[in-house]
Parts: sequence; C-alpha cells; structure tokens
Amino acid sequence: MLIGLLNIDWGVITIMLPLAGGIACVLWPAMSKPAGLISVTGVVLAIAGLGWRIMENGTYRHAVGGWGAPLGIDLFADGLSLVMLIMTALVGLGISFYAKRFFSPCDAVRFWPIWLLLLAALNALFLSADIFNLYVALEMTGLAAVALTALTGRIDALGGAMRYLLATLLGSLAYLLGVVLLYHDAGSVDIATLAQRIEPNAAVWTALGLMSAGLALKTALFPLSFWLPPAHASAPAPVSALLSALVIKASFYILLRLWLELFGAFAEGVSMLLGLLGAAAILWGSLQALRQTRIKLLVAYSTVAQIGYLFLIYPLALVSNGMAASMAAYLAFSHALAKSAMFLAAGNLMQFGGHDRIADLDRAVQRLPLTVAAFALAGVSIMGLPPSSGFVGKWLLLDAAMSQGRWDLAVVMIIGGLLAAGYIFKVLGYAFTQAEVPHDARAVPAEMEWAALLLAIGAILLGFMAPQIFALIHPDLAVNASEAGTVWTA
Amino acid sequence: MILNSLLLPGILWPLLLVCLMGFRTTRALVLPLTPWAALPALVAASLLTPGETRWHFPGLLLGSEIGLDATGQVFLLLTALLWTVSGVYARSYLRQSNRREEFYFFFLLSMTGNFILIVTQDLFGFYFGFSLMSFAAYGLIIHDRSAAALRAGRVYIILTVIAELMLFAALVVAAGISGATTFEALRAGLAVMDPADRNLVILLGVAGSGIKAGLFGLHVWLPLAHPVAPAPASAVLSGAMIKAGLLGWLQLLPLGLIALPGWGAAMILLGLTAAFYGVTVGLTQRDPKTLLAYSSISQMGVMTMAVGAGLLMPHAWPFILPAIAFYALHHGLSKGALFLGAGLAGGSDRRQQRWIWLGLWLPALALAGAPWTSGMLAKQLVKTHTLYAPAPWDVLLPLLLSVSALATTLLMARLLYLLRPAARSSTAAPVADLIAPWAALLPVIALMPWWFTAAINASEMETESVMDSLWPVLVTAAVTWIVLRLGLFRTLQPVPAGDILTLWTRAFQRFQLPPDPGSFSAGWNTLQARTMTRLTGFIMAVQEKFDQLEDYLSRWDVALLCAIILAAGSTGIGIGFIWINTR
Amino acid sequence: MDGIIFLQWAFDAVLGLGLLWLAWRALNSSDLFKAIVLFIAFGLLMALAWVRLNASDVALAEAAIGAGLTGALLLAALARLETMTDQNVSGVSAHPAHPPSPTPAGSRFSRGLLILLLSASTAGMGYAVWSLPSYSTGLSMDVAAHLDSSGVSNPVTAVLLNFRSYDTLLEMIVLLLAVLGVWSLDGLPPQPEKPPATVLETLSRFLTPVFILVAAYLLWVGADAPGGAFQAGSVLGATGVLLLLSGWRPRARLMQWPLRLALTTGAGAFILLGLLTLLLEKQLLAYPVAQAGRMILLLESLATVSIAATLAILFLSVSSGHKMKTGKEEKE
Amino acid sequence: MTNAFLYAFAGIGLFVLGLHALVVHAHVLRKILAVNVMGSGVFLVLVALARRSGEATSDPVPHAMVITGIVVAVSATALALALMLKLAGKSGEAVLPGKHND
Amino acid sequence: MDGMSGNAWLPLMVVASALLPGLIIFGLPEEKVRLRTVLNLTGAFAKIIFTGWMLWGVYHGYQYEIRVAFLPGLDLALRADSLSLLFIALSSVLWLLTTVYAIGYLEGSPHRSRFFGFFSLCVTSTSGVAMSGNLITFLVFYELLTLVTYPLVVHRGTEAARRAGQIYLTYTISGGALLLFGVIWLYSITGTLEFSPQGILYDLDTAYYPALIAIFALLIAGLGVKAALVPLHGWLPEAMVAPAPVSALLHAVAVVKAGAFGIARVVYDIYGIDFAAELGVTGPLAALAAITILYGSLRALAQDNLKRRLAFSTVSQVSYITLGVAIVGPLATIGGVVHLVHQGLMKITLFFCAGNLAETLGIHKVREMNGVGRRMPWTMAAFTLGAFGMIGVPPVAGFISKWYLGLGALESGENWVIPVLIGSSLLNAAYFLPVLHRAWFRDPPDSWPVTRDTVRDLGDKETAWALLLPPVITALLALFAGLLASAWFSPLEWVQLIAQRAFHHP
Repeated sequence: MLIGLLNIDWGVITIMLPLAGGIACVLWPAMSKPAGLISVTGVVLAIAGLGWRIMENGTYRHAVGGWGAPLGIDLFADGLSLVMLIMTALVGLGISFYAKRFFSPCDAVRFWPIWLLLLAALNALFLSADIFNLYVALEMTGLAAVALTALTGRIDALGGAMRYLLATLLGSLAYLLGVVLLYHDAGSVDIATLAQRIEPNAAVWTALGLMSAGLALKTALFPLSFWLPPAHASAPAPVSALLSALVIKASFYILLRLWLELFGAFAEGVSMLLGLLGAAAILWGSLQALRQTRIKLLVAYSTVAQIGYLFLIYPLALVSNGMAASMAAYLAFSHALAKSAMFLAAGNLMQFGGHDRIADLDRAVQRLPLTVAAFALAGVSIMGLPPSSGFVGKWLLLDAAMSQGRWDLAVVMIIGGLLAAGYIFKVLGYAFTQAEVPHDARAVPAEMEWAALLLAIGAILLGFMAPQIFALIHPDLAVNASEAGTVWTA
Repeated sequence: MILNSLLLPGILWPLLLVCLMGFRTTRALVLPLTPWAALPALVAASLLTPGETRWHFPGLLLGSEIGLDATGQVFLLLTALLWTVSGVYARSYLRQSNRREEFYFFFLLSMTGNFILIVTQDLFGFYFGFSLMSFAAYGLIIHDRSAAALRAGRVYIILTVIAELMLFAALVVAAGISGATTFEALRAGLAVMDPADRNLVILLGVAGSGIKAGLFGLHVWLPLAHPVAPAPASAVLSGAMIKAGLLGWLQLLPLGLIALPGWGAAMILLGLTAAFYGVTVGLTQRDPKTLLAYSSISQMGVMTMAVGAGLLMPHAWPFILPAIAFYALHHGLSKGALFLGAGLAGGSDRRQQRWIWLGLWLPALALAGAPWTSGMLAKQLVKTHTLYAPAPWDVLLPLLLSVSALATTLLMARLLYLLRPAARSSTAAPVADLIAPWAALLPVIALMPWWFTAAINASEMETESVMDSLWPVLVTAAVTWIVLRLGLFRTLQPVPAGDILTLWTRAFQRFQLPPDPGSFSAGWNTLQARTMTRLTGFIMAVQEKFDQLEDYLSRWDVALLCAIILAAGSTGIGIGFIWINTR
Repeated sequence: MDGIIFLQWAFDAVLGLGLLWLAWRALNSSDLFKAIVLFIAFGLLMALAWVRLNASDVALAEAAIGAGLTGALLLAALARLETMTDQNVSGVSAHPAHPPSPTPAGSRFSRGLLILLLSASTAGMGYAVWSLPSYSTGLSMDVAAHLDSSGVSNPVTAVLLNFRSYDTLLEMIVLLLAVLGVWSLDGLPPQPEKPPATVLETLSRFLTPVFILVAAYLLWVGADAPGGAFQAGSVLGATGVLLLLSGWRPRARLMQWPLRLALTTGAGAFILLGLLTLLLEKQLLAYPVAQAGRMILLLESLATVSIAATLAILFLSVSSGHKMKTGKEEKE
Repeated sequence: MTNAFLYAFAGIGLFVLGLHALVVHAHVLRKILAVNVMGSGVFLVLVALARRSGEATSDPVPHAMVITGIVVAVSATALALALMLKLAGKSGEAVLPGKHND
Repeated sequence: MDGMSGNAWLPLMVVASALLPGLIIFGLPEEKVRLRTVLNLTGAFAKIIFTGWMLWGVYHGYQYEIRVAFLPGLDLALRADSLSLLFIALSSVLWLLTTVYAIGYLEGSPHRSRFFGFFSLCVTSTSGVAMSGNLITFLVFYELLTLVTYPLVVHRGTEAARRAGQIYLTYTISGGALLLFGVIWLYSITGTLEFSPQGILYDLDTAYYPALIAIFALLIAGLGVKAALVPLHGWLPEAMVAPAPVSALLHAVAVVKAGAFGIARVVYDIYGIDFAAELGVTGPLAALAAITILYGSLRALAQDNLKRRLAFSTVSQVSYITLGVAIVGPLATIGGVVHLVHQGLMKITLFFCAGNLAETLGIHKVREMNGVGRRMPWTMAAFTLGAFGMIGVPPVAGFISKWYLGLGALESGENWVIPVLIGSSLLNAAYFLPVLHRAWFRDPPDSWPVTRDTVRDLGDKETAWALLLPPVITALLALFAGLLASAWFSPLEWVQLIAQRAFHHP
C-alpha cells in the first residue's frame, strides 16, 4: 500500500488536485476554505513526492493519454521545473494561510476556486513540455489572474484588471502566433522534438520575436511593464502576492524554457537586447519605486525592477555561463518568497492602518512587529544584502557579469541594489516613527502576520541553500565546501 | 639595600593617597595625611645609596627602568623637601579655602608625576611623570579661578601640551632611530646618530623641556602662572617642577658623550639672554611673586648656560653636572622659601612681619650669591668650569656670570624692598602653622653649602670665592641706597607679566586659520545648506521629468509600440543575421 | 481544370480580401453598433474561410461561437453600456481615438512610427510564412496512424478528446474560469428588464427544440464527421441565449445547484476520468482502446452540457448583470 | 501549391489590423474587438498552413487547436466585456484609466 | 601554520553565544526583565569563555575553522586566527560591559526586547566579521552588521532618529555596494577570496595591476564608510541620536571597527602587505588616513554636542588603525592594530560617560558640563582617563598606539606621519581639555538640565551602579592596557604576535 502510494504519479496529482479542489469549491461554496487549504497542502505534498522522484530517477516525463510526443502531450519536469513548482507550492501555501484570514466569507467563495484553478494552471504550465499546451495554461493563468485582480471591485482594481487583461491577451496571441509558426516550421509542438528539428530560419526568428515580445509583455519587462503597477497595487494583498510572486514567473519560465531548449543557441543578439531591457527595468523600476508614496505601488514597482534581474540572465548566463537554469530558478524563487512576503506585509499594514501611505505608518514597528520584520527581511533579500537569497542571486549575476567583462550590467545591478535599499528603508524608517496624526489601528490576525514572516524567513534561509538548489538543477555540478587551497583561474 | 627599596613606596605613596581620596569613605581618613605625602619620598631619597638602585619592570609600559644616580638623588631630595614643606604650608594656607581637597588632589598628582619623572630612567616613565605633573599642575595654577588665574592656566596648558608633543616627537624619533628605551641607551644612540636626525631630536627635546624649564622665548607662562597660584603651589612650581625641564635636558642630551658646539653656543646664548632678560623685566615688577617668577627665568638661564657649556665641553661634563645639580638644589630651595615667604608677607602683626622679612633675607641673599651662602657655592661651581670653555666663552662666561650675579642681587634687593613690612598689609596674621614649614626651610638653605662642600670635597667656600661673590652685594647695596634716595622706581611701569606673550598671541592671531572654530563650522554649514538647496531643486526637476516619462511610458499606445518594436527588433536581429549569412 | 483552379484562387482571394476589409471596417467604423454587426459578418465570413480550408469542425465552431455567441455577447454588452453611461456611446469613437497626448507632434510621430512598424511587421511575418516549406504534413500522419485506436473516426475529435485531450481538459477549466471571473465581478448596477421582442419570442419558441435536436445531432456525429462537443455545446448555448433574449429567465432554484453542476460537469468528468485512467492505466486520460469511443462520447456529452451552460450563463451575466448568488448571499 | 499561403497572409493581415486597432483605439469595446480579430488572424494562419499537405488530408491537429483557441477567445471576451461593463459602471466611461488611480 | 586544528565548532559557538540569546529575546514579552537579563549575561559570559578558550588555543598554535558551502566555489568560513581573536576578545569584553550598561540605561524604557535582540545580533555580526575566513564571509557579516544596527540607530523612533537612520543607511549601504563590487571584481580575477597570510595576489600577472589598484580603491571605499574615512564619515556624527549604549558599542567599537578591521584584512590577507606596497596603494591609503585623522579632530573642535564631539573624535581615532595598517612595517602594524583595542576601550569609556551625563543629569552639550566633575566624580574620572588616552598621554593606552605608530613611521621612512600624529594629539587636546576644564574647574550650575519626565531616584548616589561600573572598568582597562603594555596578557603582546605572524611568514 505504502509502496503503491509512493508510486503514484505525483506530477499529475499536482495539477489534478487543485483542479478538483477548484471544482469542489464551485460546487460547494461553503466548503471553499477547507477545500482550498486541503488542496494546497496536498499540492505541497505532491510536489515533495515529485521532487523525491526526480532526485531518485532523474527527469520526470509523463505522456498524457499514453500517446507520447509529438502526437500527444507530455508532462515533463527537470530540476528547473521542480524548483518552480516548489516555489509555487511554498509561496502558494503561505498565501493560502494568509488568505484564510484575509478574505471575508463573501470574498472567500470567490477567491478560493479561482486561486485553486490558478494554482493548477501554474503547475500545469511548469510541467508542460508542449508549447501549445503552454499557451492554454498561459491563458488559464492570465484569466484567473485577471479575475483575482478585479476581486475587490474597486475602480482602481477594475482599471488595473482591464489593462492587465488586454495586455495578457495580446501577449498570449503573440505567443500563439509564434507557436503557429514553429509548428508549421517543424511539425511539432513538443519542445524536445522541436529542439531537434529547429533551425534558425525566418519563421523561427519571427516566432522568436513574437514569443519574446508576447512573453516579455506578460512578464512586464520594462518598457512593457505599464500594466503591472496598477494591477498589482490595486489587487487584494494575497492576490498581489500571487501575481508578483508566481504569475509573472509563469511567462518568464516559458520564455526561459524556450531559450534554454530552442533559441538560446543562436539568439545571442536578442539575449543582449533582453538584458539591456532588464538593466533598464532595474533602474527604472527602482527609481519609480523610490518615488512612490504608497507601499503597494512601491512594492509593485519593485517587482518591475526585480524582473529586470531575471532578464539579465539572458545575456550573462545563457550565452556563456551555462548556469542559466539554476540562476533563473534561484532568482525567481528568491524573488517569489521575498515579494510575496512584502505584499502580504503590505496587506497587513493596510488592514492595520486602513491605508498604505508610507508616511503614515505610525510606529508600525512597535504595534505590528512581525509584519514589519517580514517586510524588512524580505526587503533585505530584495536589496540583495547578505545573508539572503537575494544576495546570492545577485552575486551569481555579478560574478557572471564580471567574468564576462560586462561592467555596465554589473554597475546597473549594484545601483539597483542601492536604490532598492533606498525604497525599502524609506518604508522601514517611517515604520519606526510616529505619524503626525496618530491613527487608530485595527488588529491583524496572527496567521496573517506569521504567513508574511515565514515567507520572508524563507527568502533569507534560501540564501543558505544555493548549493542544494543548484545540485537539483545541475546534478553534475556539485557544490561542496572546498578545501582551503582554492582554484586559480587567473 | 633595604633602605633603597623604600624608594618605590615613597614615590607611590602620594598616588595611593590620591586614589584613596577618590572614595568618600576613605577620604576623611587620608586627608590629614596629605600634607605629609612627600615625606616618605624625602626619607627614601635621603637614605638611599645612589647608583645602586636599579629596578627593571619589563611589563610596565614598554619596559620600565627605575633607579637613581647621584644627580637624581639631589633632584629627588630637593623635590621631596620642597613638596613636603609646601604641603605642610598649604595645610594652613588653605585652611579657609573650600577647594582644599581639590588642591591636595592636584598637588599629590603633580607630586607623584614629579617623583616619577625623577626616578625613572626609561623614556616612558619619564614621559609619564612629566605629563602627569604638567597636567595636574594646571589644577594648582587655576586654583583661585580668578580671571588672571584662568588666563595663566590657559597659556600654561597650551604650552604644556606643546611641550608634551615636542617631547613625544623627540623621544619617538630618537627611540625610533636608536631603538633605545632607556635614557642611557638613548644618549648613546644620539651620540652616534646622523647629525640631521640628532639635530631634530635635540631641537625638539630642548624646546619641549625648555617650555617647562622656562627657556627664553618659551618662558611666557611662568610669570603668569607662578604669581596666580597659591603660594605653596608657586613654591613647587618654581622650585621643583621647573627643574623637570632641566632634568629632561640632562636625560635627553648626549652630554658628556660628544661635543655639540652649535647647540652649546645656542643654549649659552639663550641662557644668558634669559638671565639678563629675566632680571630686567623682573626689576620692573611690583608683585613680588611675578618678580620671583622672573627671577626663576633668570636663574634657569644660568642653568641653561651651564648645560650649554656641557654641550661645548663633553670632557668637563662630569664636573659640570654636579654643579648644575647643586645649582638646581640651591635655586629650588631658595626660590621655594621666597615664594612661601612671600605668601606670609602682609600680615597685620608688625613684629611678626619684621621677623619674617628678616627671614626672607637668607634665601634672597642665597639667590644673590652672597658670601657663604649656597648661592655663592653654586655660582662658583658653575663658573669654575667655564674657564675651560673654548674661546670666546672662556673669557665671556665668567664675566657675564659675574654680571648676572650682580643683576640677581639687584633683583633680590628689589624683592626685599617690595616685601618690606610696611609695603603690604592685610587683616589676618599668618598663624604659626604657616610659618613653621617655611622657617624649617631656612636652616636647610643656610647649611646646604657646607654639607655639599663636605660631600664633594670642594674648596669653593674659600676666600677668593667669597671676595668674588661679595662685590655684587656691595654694589647692590650702594645702588639700592641711591635708588631709594632718588625714588627712581616710583614711576616705573611694570612690564606686563608674560612680556613677549603679546607678540606670540599677535603672531598666532595672524596665522590662526579661522579665528573661532565655530565660524569655520558655520561657514561649512552654510555651504552645505546652499549646496543642498541647489541639489534639491535639481532633484525635484529631475523627478518631475521622471514622472512625466513614466506617465508617457504607461500610455497604452506607447507601451504597445514598445512591444511591437521589441518583437520586430528581435526578429529583425535574426533575419538580418540570416541575410548577412546568406550573402 | 485550370479554370477551376483559377476560380478557386479568385474566390479565395476575394474571400481573403473581404475578411480584411470587413475587419478593417469593423475595427474602424464610426459607430460601435455597426462595428459589432460588421464583426459578426466577419465571423460568418471566417466560417466560410474555414470551409474553404477544409476545416468544417472549425467552421461550425466559428459560426456558433466566434460569430454567434461572441456577437451576442458584444451586442448585449453594448446595449448595457449605453444604458449605463446614459449616452450614445456608439458614436464616441468616430475616429481612431487617441488618449490625450502631450504634443500633437509626438502623437503624429508615434502614429507614423506605428504604421511603419506594422508595415514592417506585416512584411516580416509574411516573409516568414512565405519562407515555410510549401509542403508539410504536420502531424497528420501521426494522427492517421493512431486514428483507429482513438475510438472515433473524426480526426479532429480524436485530437480534441483523445490525443490532446489534456488541452481540452484545461480548456474546460478556462471556460469555468471565465464564468468564475465574471461572477466575481458581481454588483453590476440594476438593469431594467426590456420587454422581449415578440418576434424574437415566437422565433425562439419555434427554434429551441430545433436547436436542441441539432445539438444532439452534432454531438452524436462528432465521432465520425464534423461536429462534436464544442459545436454542440455552442448550439445549445445559443439556444439558451435565444431564450434569454426572448425574456426567458431560469428559475432561481435552477440557478443554484443544477447550474453549478452543469457548469462543472464537463471538467469534473474529465478529471474523474483522468484520475481513473491514472489509477488503472498509469497514464492520465489514457483510455483503453475498447472503451475509448464510449468514454469520448460520455465526455463529450457532459462537456456539451457544461459548454452550453457556460456560454449561456456568460451571456446572461453580460447582458443583464445577473448576479450569481454567492455563498454568503445565499444565506441572506 | 494550395490556397494555404493566401489565407495565411490574410491571417497575418488580420493580426496586424487587430494590433493596429488595439493600439490606436481608446474604447475598450474596440480593443476587445481588436483582440478577437487578432485571434482570428492567428487561427487563420494556423489552419491555412495546415493545408500545405494537400487538398485531401488536412492536418487535424491545428483544427483542434483552433477550436480550443476559439473557446479560449470567447471566454476571454466574456470576461473582458464583464470587466468593461463593471468599469464603465464605476467610472462612467469605457476607456482605460490612467496610470495611477490614487 | 603547523596544521594543528582545534575544535572546529568553537567559532560557531562564539557566534551562537550572541545569536541565540538575541533570537530568544525577540520573542520575549517586554516585562520579562529578569529572564532577558539572564539571557543577555549568559550569552556574554559564554562568549568570553569561548573566546578565552580560543585565545589559549591560538596562542598554542591551534587553528579553529569551520566552513560550509555557500556559493559555487565559495564557502562561508569562520576561522579564528590571532587577528580575529583580538577583535573578538575586545568585542566580547565590551559586549558584557555594554550589556550591563544597557540594562541600567534602558531600565523602564519601552521596546527593550527589540533593543536587546538587535543588540545581540549586532554582536553576532561583529563576531562574524572578526572570524571571517574569507572575503565573502566577511561581506556577509559586514552587511548584516549594517542591517542589524539600523533598528538600533532609529530605536527612539523620533523624526530625527529616522533621518539619522536614513543617512546612516545611505552611507553604509552605498559602502556595502562598493565593497560588493570590489569583491566580485576581485573574485572574477582570482577565483578565490580566502584570507591568507601573504595575500592571494602576489603571483598574479602584472597586467592585472591596474585592475587590482581599482579594486583596492573600491574595497577601501566600501570599508572606509564604516571606518569613517573622510569623506565617507558623514554618517557617524548623525548616528549619535542612538541611545548611549548603542553609540558606545556600535559606533565606537563594532561598526567603525568592522570597517577598520576589514581594511586590515584586505591589506594583510588579501593583498598582502608587501604586495600592496609594491602596488603602491598603501601610500594613498595612509595619506587618506592622515587626512581623516586631522579632519576629524578639526571638526570635533567645533562641536558643542558632546556625543557629536566624541563622534568626530572617533572619525579621527579610528583612522589611526588604518594609518597603522597602511604603513608598511611590523611596528606600524602593531601600532595600528593595537589601537583597535585601545581606541575601543577609551572611546567606549567616553561614550559611557556621555551617556551617564545625559541619563543622570540630562547633559547633552559641552557647555552644560560645568562642574559636573563634582557631581559625578567617578564618571568624570573615567572620562578624563579616556580623554587623556585619546590625546596620547601615558600611561593610558592611547600613548602606546601612538608610540608604535611613530616608531613604525620612522621604520618605514614615512616621516611625515609624525607631524600628523603630533597635530592630531594637539587637536585632541584642544577639544578634550576644555571639556575637562569645564567639568572639573567650573562651578556647577544651580540645577541640572534634566529633561526626562521621571528622574531616577538616585538619592545622593552618583548614578546607578549599572551605569557607573562599566565606564570605570573600561577606563581602568584602558589605563592598564597602557600601564602594563608589556605584560604577557596585554593587548600589545598579542598584537606583537599578530605582527610577527604577518611579517615573518615562512
């Protein structure tokens, strides 16, 4: 029995379980909350099972319907997918426990089914090895995300959601046109098959351009980030956390996957372009974040900046370093933990003070210590200060940049860190001081504080797990404590 | 040997008392002991055998050597005696003062410093003692808190700090080059050092110690500080502490090892200048204590000259050294007695005042070098060896010394005139307690030359010397008589105490960077503020542009245009690539 | 023969140009209502194109969904919009309206740039398409090879419900998500009931049974010929739309459990079947060859119900802002 | 040679027309129309190019994909319309709001 | 390195001895005073014990090292060598005293759990900085130090505190960024960041030299912020709004010393002193240090706020360490490195005393200090010792540092250093002696400017014991560090061991 349990195909479960949970929520709205929590917890366990399997047997592949690629659709997971799944599960778990107390019963019945379907979509996306299936998963993700964004029904949320929906649809269509071109060029939508058949010709290049632009739009790469701040800032806090931590990672993941498997080999020029935009994103997002007077907008702009770091991987790691997958996974994971913690903390502050004006934080540090601690710890990671995962990620990027002589990018990263420190501590500074007009404060449930704090702690602890994560993605590249005598490369 | 080992407890005893004064419970207990704090050191100094005592403390500071040679013993004796007498004197002198405890606190600290600098033979101990004494003496000088005292204190402390630093520089350079930690090694090192380095060390050393010793040009603090301090403090300042500078020279300079004619000449010149200058300015003074201070400058000039002679004639040093030591002893005790006596003068009891005045004649005559006094012996000792000096000093020095003796005598006459019983009056008569310690000093002064001649088997107390030393007294008597008859000094305006200090301050004012550090700071702040305003304006403008740009980029059409550009650009890169390849 | 080919070419060319022209008119007409009508016409023309491309399944879906339902949704939304904003919004965007821009010059510049870029993009994409090999079978060989074991003989249905049934599963979820998303936007302002047009009422009374029959037929035939769950569902959905248009409203009781069940039944069936096959065959949605046909029919039937319910409810929500009672409000 | 490329070009044209409208029109309803036209264009390319295998055996996989796509499109359209109506109900006009809503 | 290795866990224990109490304290409710005190003191004593153990071990040639994989090719390494132990020993002793002081200082004030929590984390970071076995570990702890000190700086929660906090961060984070940049650049050239006695660069190709010079500049700029090198010192006076124990431990010891210590590490163990001299970077560094020494003192002159005056004094004094490091030669090294300890002892004394004045009598300004020596003789006695130490008067420890610096300057022919030392002492005297004059020789005012709502009921006591003992003890330590400088247990002796190991490597 136990053996049988272990042999369950956990990969499929990670998709089916939240789907079933979502449908259960639709059928029995009153059961939304328990169904949701059970599903999310189940997904965590399933991903643990999947991870165990991948570590035992190497990459995971499941031919849906038994047909196998290219006729059927394959589910596929390697270390990169696994880390993304783990990221989704852990962040999702944290946000779920937060949402448990955040939403009023009326909102809860609307939130849970959509969130569970979103979770399923994300898992499906990270597990997919089929570019058309990725399109469907992407659309699922997008629609669910838009629906969640508009959840409050406030006008700013609606406007943000509208923008977001149109942007995401456009992005999907561009991606789909790319899929079309690739399919007709190579006769398959399976990534592995495509990888064997693809050659750099006009169709492939056009597909590359369309897909890059579409996915960059969905990932909100500067200057296509115009939709992100309004959407992420106006959504309810747990939703903002989901959007910033997970949803943008979905399109980023697809782009990265395409690059790793299909385009990376020949699209060096476009890599440079993406890197350039990434650098611009870092600067612009950070500067804008610095200009904000409201926490959630600040955090949203911070996301714009952090996305920039993700795109620096293209010129740095993809081209010559060979560490792209692990670095991307690590950075994405790190950002997901930190940013979700930040948004949740911002949500707490909003609930606590009834607003999110930075200048009016009014001694939050004393009255809401856990939340401020969460914000601070997450901020440490965002700033890229040690000891945190953000630091490790930035270090890796910097290392890659320096070893390739990419001074410009290194300097941008450093400046980005400084600006990040500026906007994080802008918030923290006001959290210590008393506002001119003291406000009444409402209580914040302990679960909500702890959810934010635990995610933030996760962002810190992840900083000490870089070797493990890398080992997961590059099993051949074991990172161990070196002997005192070190390698000389000079 | 056992007697020798009394030295350390003797020296540290005042320090222990200071520490005990810190605790409220023990303070009352030790206060009665404080006047006698120097007594153990005096006993130890008089009992020990010089040259035998040498202790090495490797753990202390950077390795300490403690020991005494004969010169040191003389210095210690002098110092301890003077501190004891002054201490006892102060007990009564400050009976009414509410700052008695404070006085004793600094008194003991200075005393400790003074003792330490005498008994340590290493650089660090000396420097430590020197510093301790110097800084603690500040408390004695400004004891009265009068404006004059505070001013004197300020001048004193500034010069002290400068002295400290010069000495530090001298020591560190000398030690750095020679590797020495003891003065013995240091002197030996200096003797073989590169002349340029040596000159630097000597310059710094002479100047650094010279400030304490009242070297001409650096003496300005003396006439300010000595008069304003309480009489017992003045006594030790002028009698004992001033000798620390002299001792510094003796320890630091390579005396007796090599001839340094240039330095010798310089010091002789400085000494002579001081000797005459001190008298000249002193004569114009009306305050007896100021006059005494100038007298000290003058007398220290003589000793400076002797040191200079030592630099000229290394071979004669073994003879000059005892002369200097004795001169220091003589001057210290006499000057101490005079300061203490000056503190007694002015009582309302006429009879008592007359006796005190008569008592003051002894140290005054001694300083003047009258026959059979210590002064005569001291001057003779110094003069004897100047005869062997290279030309022109062999002629000039004895002559000038004689003239200086005359000058000193005149100064003493002036002093006695100023202190004459009718000249001053105050309400309260000094009590017996106050007179006793002073009186105790007088026989010592009187007997000192005899003891010393016996000790060194000298023949200076002979008739020739007597005759030599008699004429200044006679001349002075005559001059005094004439002056008094004619009333010449009535209208004389005293040179302000500190004389050339005005020059100093004026010079400094010219070169002072900002007159007040506050204004420097204020200017800095305005500059900062102005820069900040300009910067803020600039930043605001940039921020506005930023916001506009962000609004522009957030426009739907612009953003989509960017997306199209990205797509087309990415494709274009590739297609262009293909196109190039196919060509 | 040449003449026929030429005629075909000419027809195709005209059709293509017609599509472009209609699209252009629809997107740039001065009146929104006209734009939507043109869009519906465009959809119908698209269906024709699908037929020309041998894609009857797509043609059916396009006609029902792309033109029909989407058009209905658009019209309903426009109607609501007009009542809501109390003005004739149709004429609002007579010209391609720009958001106010800082300088007209900048605007002209960006418009020029846009045209330039779009032309370049068109050329680029056209070239990319042109550069594709002129002969390619895609996956048709694979499909043909496995058609026998798929349980159906219509290759499109085979792909949809067997080879790539996983896509279809996710698609059902997308539909569900659309409903959930629309529902979560509750709180639309109240909407005065319009008296149903009598003509429409009569028409719908007459058409409803016919449509249901057509749907059943499409579903049944989907296994072998063009047709299937989506087409059937959309026809069924269109029936619902017609009924709704004619003023029919489902009873409140029907709007609760039964509706929810109807909405989820397709996806639920997929999931249950998927899990079942996972348990039995160790593979998600791997039907045993013998049962494949039946299973597909079952799935299709349930999916049809879901699709129909979804489309109808979407229309209902958009057209009348009907509030789906949520859990809490239920109790109130 | 079939009519595949002809329709594919038409599809490209539709895509670009839709894109143009999406960029230049302010009214959300027009944007929704534009997205739909773009989608149709993509579908057209997808199916048209499947015709390259010849008259008889058209590739069924793109057909299935397009059916999927059409369903996705209608779902998205419904959501977009609902959102638009809600937004118009709150703000009084069906255009995209500016960047910041505070 | 004779390869003997002791208990590898000891360095970790030293770090944990501060970390664990800190973490527990965060969770303690405000009113658990006793438990918190016990935790604090236990940690402090445990740290002293572990440190003592390691001191013994290192003296006998053992090595303590623990490392754990952190990044590809880079480990987090904690290693106790003689230099790190010097810093550790200083910080552990002063931590204990400051803890006692802080307990007294903060008695009855709010948010103590937070305060002591961050306080302990700060000590943790300092320990980590001290025991870093490579530059990456150093960087980690160095940045951590920045972060955990921020809440202490803004502890009071006033607008002034917030602004000071922003300034503090602006400087330190920027410094951290420069440091990071330098480190990563260095890493890209060398592929290693291990501290090693001769540095890790000596056999690099000369083509790298320009880059190495630039890296040096970056590293020094990064470290110089914390070490308050002019013109990167601006944060230090501002950060004085923090509570006195914070100013005392952090800004006189932990933070600024972390910077100075880092400079020492970079010069000795990354570049290697000989290589650095060959590269020609030590001269400019020494010049910069000299400028800082003089500038800090000049600015201190003009400050009326006592803590600000002390802060500028710190700016000046900490650069002695840098100066000593930058002058190539064992004697200067001794002078610089021993000043790490000496300055720490003296400056913490001064800050403690300033805190006492503020806490007991509400005195914040120099001009309010009239006659305070009479009211608080022990405090002012300690202050006086500290001040004289700063001036460089024997036998207080400062003299020893200056002496060795002077000797070192002569040894390596950098004669210009001596005037700098003299000038600095002069200025030190100029800004300390007037303070002392006021305190001891002016008449006290009729009433003290007590501003606190609730004045402590001290009776006729000078101040609370917990406030009085620490400065007196540190003053005595400073005194004996100088007086017994050559004794076997003195910091100087230990530093000579360091210098010996640094300069006479096999």
